[in-house]
Amino acid sequence: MRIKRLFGIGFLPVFLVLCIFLFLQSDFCPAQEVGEVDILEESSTPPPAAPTDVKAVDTPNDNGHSITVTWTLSVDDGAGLGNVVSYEVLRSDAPDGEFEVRGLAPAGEESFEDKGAKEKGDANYLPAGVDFYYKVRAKGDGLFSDSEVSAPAHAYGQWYHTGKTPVVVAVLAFSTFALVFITLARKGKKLYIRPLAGIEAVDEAIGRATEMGKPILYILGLGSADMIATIASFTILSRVAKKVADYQTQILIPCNDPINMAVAQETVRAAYLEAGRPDQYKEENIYYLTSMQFAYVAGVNGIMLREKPATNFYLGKFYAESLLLAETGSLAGSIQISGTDEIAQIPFFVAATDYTLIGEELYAASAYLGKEPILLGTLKGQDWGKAVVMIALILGALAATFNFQFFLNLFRIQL
Amino acid sequence: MRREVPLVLTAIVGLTMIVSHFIPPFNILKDLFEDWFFIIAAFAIYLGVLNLLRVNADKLYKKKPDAPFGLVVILGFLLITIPGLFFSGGRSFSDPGTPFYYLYIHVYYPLSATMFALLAFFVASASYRAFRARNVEATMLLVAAFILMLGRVPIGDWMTAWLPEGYRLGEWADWIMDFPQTAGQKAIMIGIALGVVSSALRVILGLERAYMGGE
Amino acid sequence: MSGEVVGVWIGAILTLGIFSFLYKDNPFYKFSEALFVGVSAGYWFVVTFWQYFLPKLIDNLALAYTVLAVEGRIDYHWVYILGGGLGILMLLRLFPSVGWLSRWSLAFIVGTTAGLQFTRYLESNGIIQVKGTILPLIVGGDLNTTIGNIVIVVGTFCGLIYFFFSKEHRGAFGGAARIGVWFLMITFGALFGYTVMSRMSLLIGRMDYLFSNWLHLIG
Amino acid sequence: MNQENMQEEKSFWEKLLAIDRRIIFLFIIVAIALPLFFKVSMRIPVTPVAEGTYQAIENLPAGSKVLASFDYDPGSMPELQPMAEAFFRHAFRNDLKVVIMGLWPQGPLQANIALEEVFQDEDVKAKNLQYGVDYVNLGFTAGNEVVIDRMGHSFEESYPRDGQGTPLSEIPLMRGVRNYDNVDLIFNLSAGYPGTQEWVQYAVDVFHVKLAAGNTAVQAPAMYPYVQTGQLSGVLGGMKGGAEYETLLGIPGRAVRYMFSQAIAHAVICLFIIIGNLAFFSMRKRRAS
Repeated sequence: MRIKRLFGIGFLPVFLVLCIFLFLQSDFCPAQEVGEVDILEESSTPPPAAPTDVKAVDTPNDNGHSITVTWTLSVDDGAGLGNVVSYEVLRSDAPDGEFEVRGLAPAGEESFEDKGAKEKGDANYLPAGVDFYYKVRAKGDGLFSDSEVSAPAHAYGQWYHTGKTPVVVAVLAFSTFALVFITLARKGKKLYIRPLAGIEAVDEAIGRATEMGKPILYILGLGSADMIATIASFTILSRVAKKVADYQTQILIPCNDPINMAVAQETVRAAYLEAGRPDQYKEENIYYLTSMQFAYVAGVNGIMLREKPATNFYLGKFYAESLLLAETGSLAGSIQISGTDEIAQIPFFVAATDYTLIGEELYAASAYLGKEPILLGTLKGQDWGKAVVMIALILGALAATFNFQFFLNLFRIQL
Repeated sequence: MRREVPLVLTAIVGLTMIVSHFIPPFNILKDLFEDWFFIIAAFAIYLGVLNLLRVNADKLYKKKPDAPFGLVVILGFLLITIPGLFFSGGRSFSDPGTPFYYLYIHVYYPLSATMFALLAFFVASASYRAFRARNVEATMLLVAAFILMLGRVPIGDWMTAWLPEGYRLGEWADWIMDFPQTAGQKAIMIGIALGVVSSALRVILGLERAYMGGE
Repeated sequence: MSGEVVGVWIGAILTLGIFSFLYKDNPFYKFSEALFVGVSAGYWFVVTFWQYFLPKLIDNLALAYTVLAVEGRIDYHWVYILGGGLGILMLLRLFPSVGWLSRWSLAFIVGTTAGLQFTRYLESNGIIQVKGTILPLIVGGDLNTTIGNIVIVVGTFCGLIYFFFSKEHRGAFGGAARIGVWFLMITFGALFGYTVMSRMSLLIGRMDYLFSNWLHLIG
Repeated sequence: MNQENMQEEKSFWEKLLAIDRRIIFLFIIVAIALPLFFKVSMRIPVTPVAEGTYQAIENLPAGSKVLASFDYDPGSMPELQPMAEAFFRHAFRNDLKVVIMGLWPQGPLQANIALEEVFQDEDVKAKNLQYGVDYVNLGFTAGNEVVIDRMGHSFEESYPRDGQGTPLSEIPLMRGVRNYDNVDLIFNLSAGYPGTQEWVQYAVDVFHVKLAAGNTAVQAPAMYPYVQTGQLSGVLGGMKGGAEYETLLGIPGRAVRYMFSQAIAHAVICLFIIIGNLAFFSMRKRRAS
């Protein structure tokens, strides 16, 4: 404890000085705009004809700060002289003002999105609500010609993204399912839940560790708290930790991410408290190893061979390290329960561990282990969601076979 | 304060993020929150590093049997951080030619690539242990793996050279990847989407709150 | 000996250290492992500092300060102070008496993730996948695609049945779930076999490093 | 007697099932390491997409200039380095001039590593190639696809000097090379972004230059559509693509050797699976009877 505090107090001022020093040393400079020089050459061949019908409008479904420019191709693009190489889009705040190049579109393109930054002070700032004028330059072989200047246009933000309606409908539908079944569960309606082998094995696995007097190893995966699989793993950890506290076994959690370490510490502490054994909680068993994938594996493999845990849990986000961990664990003779939503890694867990929670089962696990009716209600909601998807699947296949375009359009999402 | 503030904060931030998907002006918050996330992570790394150094310093201090290796961890850490922070040209620290780059190429990279390469051995031992035609399900897994393994190297095509073109092992492998594999993958993906939605909802509604700790 | 040659020797020795793990745990592996953990933690620390801490926090605040000093107005970038504040709350974990404040930062992170992934998964893993499964069951004149499309639609349908939690797998429903499991098993087998190739490539790459770059046994 | 025999046999299968995994590891090491020492030229079926890349280079007349962009890092070495070596062998054999560059910081270094290897060849040595005349390494420039676009106007804008600091105007090979109009082919080795896709979109589509590529196995299938439309002459996919290239070239090198290891290793794994299952079934049969 003393070492920890010493580190903490001594560290902060050192850290601040370090930051200031490093900042001064670093070459801070805002992004530089790179100008482009066009080489004009005297030539006997005529320049490509200018594009026509240049229009500028606000880009729909955004938060402002973007204008879309469209034009009709130059007659020399692909046909005529055929010497158009690209189009340059230029912008000015006055029709007769100075035009600056905003971007480039290859020949054959008929539109360009002039995307600006939304922060004042940024070199690329494009204010909303200010009128701009555009022209389009057809370029080829060092020669160019400009279109007429467009009518003014300004960018403005929209309050609803029209392309996302299917997502809104889905969000509302699934939230409703979940809420309805949570309410029903609160009222005491009994819900049937089919048994899952991986979940049933949890108690047995913890019991085995107690009998053998060996610790349990819990791996949260390679994800950080920015992944739902990791958060799902935290919720499972809280159930597992409570059982571990009940059985009075030790749980080891080497973490690959300091935030995961902090959350895991909070979770396990709370679980021990809930089990009525806060004195048994050992924070030093939940520690940071390293954030780099294979170094983390090397470290965990070492722990497995030296501590010989009775049971290993691998729940969360896993990548190529899945099999390295699972095979070493089986070498060390541990019972292993795994689960991930990373599809490419599920096969390795299926092959090398004793029980595997496949995809959605990982997300259902904490509800299964908690056995609280409210959480089970959300599972029932999930099933209703699946039923809707399956109906859509069948109807969709029929619609596609008989070419009912209307149905297909229901799923159109604009990104 | 200890329990309520975090729960309310989770709910507000979560709902804001959901809504920002449909309301373009909220995008600015999405970007901002993602930046904050990185900032928090950048601070958290100090927690992690201190924890690592403390655990290993403890090994030395208490003269545990693996104390020398604790020292190696600490020295390894200093070996790369000191040049990386002070002697590798500031922000261009990872450019070829800097000491940081040298350590990356000659220490970090070989270790990492070798650890990754151990997979080849474990793929073999896992196949031997697990690929048994115990029942129909296991047999299907086995057969699919077999076809893909042989179909991706020239052996597969030699073995089936007597078949007409278009029906050789390589083509079977492609067919399995294109159709049944796609179907299985889609089913898992859709299931995951529903699982994520339901888990996220439980977190935002505060039904799962264990990770917030006790009093 | 040039730096490059020394580097190859270091790399080769560490490579052997990791490989020795295949025989059994030994001091040589322990050394390589400890060095690896230390160096990689340091690597990540340095990268985080230069690529996240500095650009995301300090640069933004410096920009805000520059605007204030030069133009005398309060800039949007000052909001990054809040992000920095949440970061500092994390560091309070070092002091047990105020450590609970770090839960605010954790709550912020968990909330952001839950909200962001909610819509992201629903859109890209849900709706877009369903849309991709909407395939014509009969394609005139193309037997291969016809069979393939039927396989995809039936496989996805049965696979989803397997994932039902609140219904017993019995009767016709159980039969469909069983077919679903078959599809999942074929998927797993195929993905396993598919990956074997790239895993072997990695080992070949390492072996070649040892034999050519280090020992020069292979020309 | 009979009973004793049975017991012995039983224990054989049992032993086989519980085989120490170190024995399996040993087999894998041998299966991979041994073939590396043999110069076996395995017959490798060549796919049309790989042939496209080979033909694009093969069809260039002697003295043509090829711009080679190395867009990968050491992580993709096992897959892309054999292609790099085969490319240089091919180019020097056909007396092509090579301009090396990189959109990834480590790319041009990978090119140098490959060159060192290729210069060991007797045939290449005999040509007495000179830096600045037969090949040049421009180095790395930051800016991703913007670099590609700017080079369409002028190489000098993105690369005022080569990797060694010599101004381009003083390099004999670069005399008369202003932009893509003055090179005959772009060859790109890519492991992600920026890479082949960017070269197609910003160089081929805009400046109508010819492009051939080699990619990692993961990325290659995504490039097939470009080959189909002709925007890309061909693409080599992963280690197998490298082996195909070497086969076409008639100089079996690393990739063919690698492929031999790969095939043997796959066969060994399959053999182990078969043995495991034989043991499993004979055990079960015995138990049933």
